[in-house]
Amino acid sequence: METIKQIINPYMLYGLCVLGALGVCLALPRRGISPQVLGALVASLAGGLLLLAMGAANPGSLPNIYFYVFSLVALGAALRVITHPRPVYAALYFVLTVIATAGLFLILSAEFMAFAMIIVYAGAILITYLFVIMLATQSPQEGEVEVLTEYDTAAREPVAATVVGFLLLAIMTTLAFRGLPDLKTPAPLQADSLLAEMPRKIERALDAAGTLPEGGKVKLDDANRAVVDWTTRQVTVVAGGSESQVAIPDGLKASNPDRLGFNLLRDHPGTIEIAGVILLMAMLGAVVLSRKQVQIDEEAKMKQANSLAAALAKAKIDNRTGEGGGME
Amino acid sequence: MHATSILSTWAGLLPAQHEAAGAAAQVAGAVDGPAIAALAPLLPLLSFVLCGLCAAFKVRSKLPAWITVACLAASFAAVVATTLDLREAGAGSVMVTPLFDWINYSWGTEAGQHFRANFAFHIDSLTCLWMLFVTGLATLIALYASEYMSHDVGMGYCRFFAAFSLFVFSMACLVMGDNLVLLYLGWEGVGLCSYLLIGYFYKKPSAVAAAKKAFIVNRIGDLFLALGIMLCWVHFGSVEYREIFARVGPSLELLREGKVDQIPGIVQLIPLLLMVGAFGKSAQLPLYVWLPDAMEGPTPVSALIHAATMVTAGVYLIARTYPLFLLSEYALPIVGWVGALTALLAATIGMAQFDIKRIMAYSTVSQLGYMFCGLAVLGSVGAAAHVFTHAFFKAMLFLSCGAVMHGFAGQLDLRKLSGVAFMKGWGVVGIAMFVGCLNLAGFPVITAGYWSKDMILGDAFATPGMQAIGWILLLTAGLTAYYTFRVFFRVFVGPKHFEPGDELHAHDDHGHGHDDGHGGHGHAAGHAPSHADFHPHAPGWAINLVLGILAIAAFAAIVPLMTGGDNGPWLASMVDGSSAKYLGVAASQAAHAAGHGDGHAHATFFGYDAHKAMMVVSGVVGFIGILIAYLLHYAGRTTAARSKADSLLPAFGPLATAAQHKWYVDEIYDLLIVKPLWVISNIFALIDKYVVDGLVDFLGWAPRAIGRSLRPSQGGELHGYAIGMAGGIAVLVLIVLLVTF
Amino acid sequence: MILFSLILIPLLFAALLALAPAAQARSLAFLGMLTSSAAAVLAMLRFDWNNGAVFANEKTFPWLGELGIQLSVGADSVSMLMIALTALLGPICVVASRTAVTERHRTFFGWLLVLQAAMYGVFIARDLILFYICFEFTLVPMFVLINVFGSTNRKHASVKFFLYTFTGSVIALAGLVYVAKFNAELPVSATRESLAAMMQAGGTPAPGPGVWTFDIETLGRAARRMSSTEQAWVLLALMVGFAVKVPLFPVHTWLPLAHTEAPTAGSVILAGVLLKLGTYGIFRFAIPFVPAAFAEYAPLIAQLCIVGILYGGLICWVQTDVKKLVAYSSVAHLGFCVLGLAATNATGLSGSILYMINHGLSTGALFLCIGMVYERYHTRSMKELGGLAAKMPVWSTFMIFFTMASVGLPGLNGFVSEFMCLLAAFQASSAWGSSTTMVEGAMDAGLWGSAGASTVGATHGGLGPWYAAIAGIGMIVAAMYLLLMVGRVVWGPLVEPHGHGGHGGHGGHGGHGGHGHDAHGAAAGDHHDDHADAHGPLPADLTAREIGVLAPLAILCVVLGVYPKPLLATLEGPVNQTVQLIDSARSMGLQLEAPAHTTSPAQGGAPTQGLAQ
Amino acid sequence: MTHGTLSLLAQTGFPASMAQATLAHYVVVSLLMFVIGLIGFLTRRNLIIMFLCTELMFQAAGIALVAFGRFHLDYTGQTFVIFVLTVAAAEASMALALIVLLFRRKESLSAEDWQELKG
Repeated sequence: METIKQIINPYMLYGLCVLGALGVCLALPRRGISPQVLGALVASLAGGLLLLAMGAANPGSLPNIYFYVFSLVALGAALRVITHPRPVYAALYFVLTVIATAGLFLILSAEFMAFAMIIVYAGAILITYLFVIMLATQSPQEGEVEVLTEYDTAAREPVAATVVGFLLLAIMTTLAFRGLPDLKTPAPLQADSLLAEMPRKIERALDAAGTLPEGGKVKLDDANRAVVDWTTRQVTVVAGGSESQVAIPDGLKASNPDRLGFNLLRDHPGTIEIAGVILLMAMLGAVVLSRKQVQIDEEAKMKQANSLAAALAKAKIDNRTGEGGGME
Repeated sequence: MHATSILSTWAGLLPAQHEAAGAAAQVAGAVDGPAIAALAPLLPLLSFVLCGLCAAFKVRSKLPAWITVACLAASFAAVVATTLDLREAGAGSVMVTPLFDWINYSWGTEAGQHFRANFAFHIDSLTCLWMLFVTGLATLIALYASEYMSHDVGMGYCRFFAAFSLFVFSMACLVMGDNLVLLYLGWEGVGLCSYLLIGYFYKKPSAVAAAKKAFIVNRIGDLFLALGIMLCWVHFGSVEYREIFARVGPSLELLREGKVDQIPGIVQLIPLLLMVGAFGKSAQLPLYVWLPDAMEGPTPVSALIHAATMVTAGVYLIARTYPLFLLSEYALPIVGWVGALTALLAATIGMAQFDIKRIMAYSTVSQLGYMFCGLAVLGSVGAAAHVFTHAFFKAMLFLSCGAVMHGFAGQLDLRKLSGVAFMKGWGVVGIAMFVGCLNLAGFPVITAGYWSKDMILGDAFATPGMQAIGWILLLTAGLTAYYTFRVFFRVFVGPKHFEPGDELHAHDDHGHGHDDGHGGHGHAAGHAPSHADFHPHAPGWAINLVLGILAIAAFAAIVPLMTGGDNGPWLASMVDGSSAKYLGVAASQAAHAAGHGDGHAHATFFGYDAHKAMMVVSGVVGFIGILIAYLLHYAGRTTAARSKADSLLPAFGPLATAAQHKWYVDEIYDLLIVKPLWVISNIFALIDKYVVDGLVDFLGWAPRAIGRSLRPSQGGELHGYAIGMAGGIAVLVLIVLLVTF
Repeated sequence: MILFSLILIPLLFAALLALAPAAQARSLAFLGMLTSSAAAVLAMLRFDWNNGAVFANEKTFPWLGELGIQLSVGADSVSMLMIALTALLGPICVVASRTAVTERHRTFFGWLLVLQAAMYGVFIARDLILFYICFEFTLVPMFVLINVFGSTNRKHASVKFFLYTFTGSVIALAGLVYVAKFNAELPVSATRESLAAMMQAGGTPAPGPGVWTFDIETLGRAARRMSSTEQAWVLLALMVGFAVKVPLFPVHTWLPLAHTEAPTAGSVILAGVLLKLGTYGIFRFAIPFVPAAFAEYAPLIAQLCIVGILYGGLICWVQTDVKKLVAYSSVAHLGFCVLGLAATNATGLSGSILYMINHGLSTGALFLCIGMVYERYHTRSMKELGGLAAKMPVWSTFMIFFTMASVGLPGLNGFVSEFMCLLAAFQASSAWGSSTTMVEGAMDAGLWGSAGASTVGATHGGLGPWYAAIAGIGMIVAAMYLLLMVGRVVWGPLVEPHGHGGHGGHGGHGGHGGHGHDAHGAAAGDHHDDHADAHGPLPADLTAREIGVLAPLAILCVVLGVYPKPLLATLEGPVNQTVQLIDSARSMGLQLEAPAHTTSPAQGGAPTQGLAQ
Repeated sequence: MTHGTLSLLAQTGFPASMAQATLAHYVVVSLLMFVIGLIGFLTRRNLIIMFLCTELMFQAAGIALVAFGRFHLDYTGQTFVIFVLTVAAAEASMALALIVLLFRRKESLSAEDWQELKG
């Protein structure tokens, strides 16, 4: 309990969990009158209070204001995803969630991930979802009021699910908060050593800064790394056989995609392979599954069976062979 | 050897007989009885078997009756022969005729480690006395029944006589058995026969119910009797009379020395238990309720079983185990009070009844009460004498009633019959009835009933502490005289008048009876037209003969009562020569001494000698009773149904109604015992079904229910799995949380 | 070998039956039953009845040597009597089922034969495992008989019967195996060692302490050396198994159901023999194995019996189903039987064994009678049946006769055993003795008025007169319910189920032509052709075959009621032996327990404290 | 979005450190989103929405991964988000194909209509 208290009063945490549970429970769609708006408000209130209450004891270490904006938008949109009776809207709200999450990623200095998220998720996956939703939902006929399907309008066992969910939340937050203060803050990076891995980038920067001698190239060592003296921030440049020390421009450092790329490709090459295979298999699977052939076979079988049954029945009734039926 | 051993074991009576004889010989003082004594029970058994065969071969003649009469007569002869043998052996001698081993086993060589209850017959004068009138009366009544039951020839006839014979066999076992277990066999055997014969008209629900009631009420008594036997065995290590009486000696010594409080409690308890058995069989309070209902049976059965013989088994039991009763401080007074109260209660009920057979039944209960009182006031001779005389005159009364019933199509209501004695062919019946009534009422000097009743009354007043019983009995004597002659004056004399019964009992389920059985009578305008043809059908020769013999016998019963040899009157000598008077005089004196201290002085009746005073007083009381009956039911009677007595009835108010309804005893028993038991049984049945079995079913159901409740979670529903997974994670994480706390 | 043939012959015939055409099933089954009964009679002839305690005709084959399991048979007089009962009822059941079973003859009679073999096996087994296998294997045929040939609720009844009794038996097996394990772990005594060295022919060591064996006698000897706690647990295990089978009061509920649903032959075997497996098990195992514990807990068992007697009896009284009534009466009757065992004296044990036989005869016969009526009217409800005496005089005679035997009328078989059981309970009280040192004795002495009263007929035991007195009420209750049944079904106005009662005047018909079935047949033929078919070729009253089925039972009822002496004589041996076991255990227990009580606190206190610290 | 705002949002490179309290905020957001997704999965019956909810949970996991990576000054967290993205895409393609197939059979998107798939 002591460790949790550094972050939040546990009773407040559990109280807000209950409140949030109540809100979500109310917000879930159900038959008849469902106080969805009220529920959403309560849930947002609980979430917001939770976020505000955390670390209130030490205002200096609070995240910046955009965190609150993005996280509340993300959570509110997520709540809307699970509460909105229309799948299309749910998917669109999910897009909102993705965008807000991307905002959080930005705050976390994960710009590449933020945009990748928007592009891949919001741009690709969600569009696929929308397509499927369109495919799988009958459009209302002319002059017909669109009726929501029953399985969209009524949540299933909202209370039980909410209880289980928020129980899990309470337990997991407790568990997480108990461990968080024990985490050791890692030492700050001493030098941007990753820059040495990118001699071309240094070259381009020197070139842009005009400090690169004509025809000069950054000197590479055996491992194709730029030779940099980090204490003076000078890189050895070879120009026409002669070496010279050139200072690296101040603003130059490895960008987020740089680092990510290095991490991804240098540290996890096998995982990439596996991911590739997964994607390939998914593609094949999707192709196989959505082949029209399957359906035709099924339909054909069914038709055949029906016609056979009809033929037999016919034969039974008027004692004739059911060849005509078989031909159908 | 192997192959033959089982055969030899089962081989039969002969070797076993020797064994038993050998065993019996070991007992001190046992004299081998005459083999002919064994015929007394065996001949009725033979008759039973033959009648059974008749039934099996569907004999449609009177053959079973003749078989029965012949066998019973032969049995009577065997008893007579035995009695003569016994007289030769001398007064007070005891003989044992062993037949074969029955329940006989041992688990050691010490005393009390050998249980022996054999088929062996204990013959002493008490046995002979009882057997004489049992077999004698049975023969006569069988003869009577041969005519009485004639309308059932080919149907129930064989059944009737088979049960009749079986009854006599059982009664013989009861009386002659040489041990208490054999007595118990006879005891229940007569109960069975009573059951079968009461339920003879098995299509009548009332008869079936009465039979069942008789058996069950008797069983209550039987249980106590059985417990008494067990206690007897635990204490004495034997159930055979000879050994019991031999071992009762030390206690009798204590009694004689006045050290009553040193007599072991167990011994004192034995008579208390035996007594309840006697109350059941002899229809005493509180177990008398079966006897009046038992009148559903054919009249000969009522006469023999429910008046003359079986119901006196209780008296016999007490007389037989009299030494044991003497040992207890409480047993005899309880017997006395129960007897007296029963006598009074039954007499009051009898006064208010209209069914003449029922009146006789209550009179029987009442007279049995007399006999118990006789035993209680240390007058076992009087009790035995009353049993003896009562057997004759009560049987006769029943048979007379039966003749009336037989002749008037089942009519038993004394308001619907009048002047029967003066009708053609009914003379013998009338005379027999008159004789019986005189005896029952205790008409002075000339009737045997007077003398035997007198003995009991005398003893009651002569015994210190028993005067209260004496007064009750005296009152009862007056009531008895009244209700007896009420029947006589209403039914047998007066203006001739009769209404036939609705149906003869016996005819209700037999087609041929309907035509001639349904009679009409001029006065009975309300009846069916065919009643006009009704003629009372007068008794035939067999009935008349039997009634005649009995009428004579009822008077002749005085002879053994009053005359005899050196040891006093015959009957008294016979009783005194048996266990009923076993050390009796000394013991009673000792008991008196222990109770009061003033030795041998008899109590007196207002200063007169009680016995002599009673001769006068009881005669006067009897006269008064008869006189009242005359005034109310003969002198004042205008028609069959109406008399002055009826106008007096309202004076008694609810008392009369209550007496007419038998003081509601049946209803009270029903309410207090039967109904609660029925409710409890139903509750038990429910408990068994829902609790005991329910628990078992629950144990079987629980696993299935658990499985069933879990089944939906595996129903292929995605959410089910999901929620299970989420819940599972929650639980797992919670465990981690708690463990790492 | 003759005893082995008792198992083998019915099995052989069952196998033949399975191969034979269905039409000959009945006769083949009858032949098989007769042959096995003949073998039983032969075994009985070879038995030395004078030495009832000696196990005769013993024969042993090795079987599973490693565990010391043998095919070992033998019979003392108790076993022989039970075999006699089985041998009597087997053929009777086959004959009685002649018309009752209308289809699947091979299944019915085949399983009946298998059942017969299993029952024989139980009574002759001298090896625990053989006993247990046979004991359990009786369930399978009975299950089939009830499940396939029972009446409406048969599925439920059969499953309940099977599971209930099976559960109990499994617990009993646990107790028995514990005894075997205890025996195997005993130190091998010196003399035993030399004996164990001498291997038997099959290469297995001779049964004795220290080796795995299931020889009943060896195990009995070993079991008596167990501590009192162990004995109590083993007794509990055994009693659970056997009490369910008997059945005793709280575990009886399978019985009415199974009886009601079973076919007639099944009911007869169930009441006649199968219930006796429980009492036989108590006599053969519970008492000799753990006599001290049995004597100690006998009052408890007796109390259960008494509850069963009264409770079962009163429930009988409110039943309307005749068969259920008789079934519940079995609960009450077997209560008497076990009461005799719980008395732990010679009277009680003899009485109890007699009771097993007598109950088998009289109740079996009652079930037969009810079955005969059921065949004719297809109902067992007392509301629909009544006054059958008018129509079926012969049947009624038998019915009343067996009812009276069941009520315990003296002169018939029921009385002897019932009286002995009650007497045994009555006399079996330590309070009777002159030992005034015991508190109980002193109290009772006060009650009885005098100390030192002579009680020569008393024996040791935990019961007493009150047990007999209260159980004796059961006699009254028995009369109440059985006479109620007779009064309704046999006597009273004729009542028949719808479709039967329509023809003929109730009274007139019964009165005039009641003796012959011709009148009935004619009437039925005239008015109710369909119903004439419905109850087949059976006449109104019993056929010669049916009389032939009932007559031997009736004769035996009389013979055993009047002359039980040979049975009592031959039972003296085993019974007295068992009583000696109990008495010696009791006296040893008294000797051992007294010092144990005084010393144990001192000795046992220290280690307990040490542990606590 | 102005440059200033963007730079405010995205501190270029990794800033020196991140407070534990701040990390706690992200963890809470992630858990909340996860739980919302979970609840959605449990309560909604439309197969498509259920898949959307799984995507929500992926999102939540992504936030946590990125936040922890930031705290530890390690890019592996982001790398894993990429993999998650990959798997999500694969899953989405397969699942949606299946949903389309199922919808063709029963004209319904209700998860409860497919109980027989339990086998």
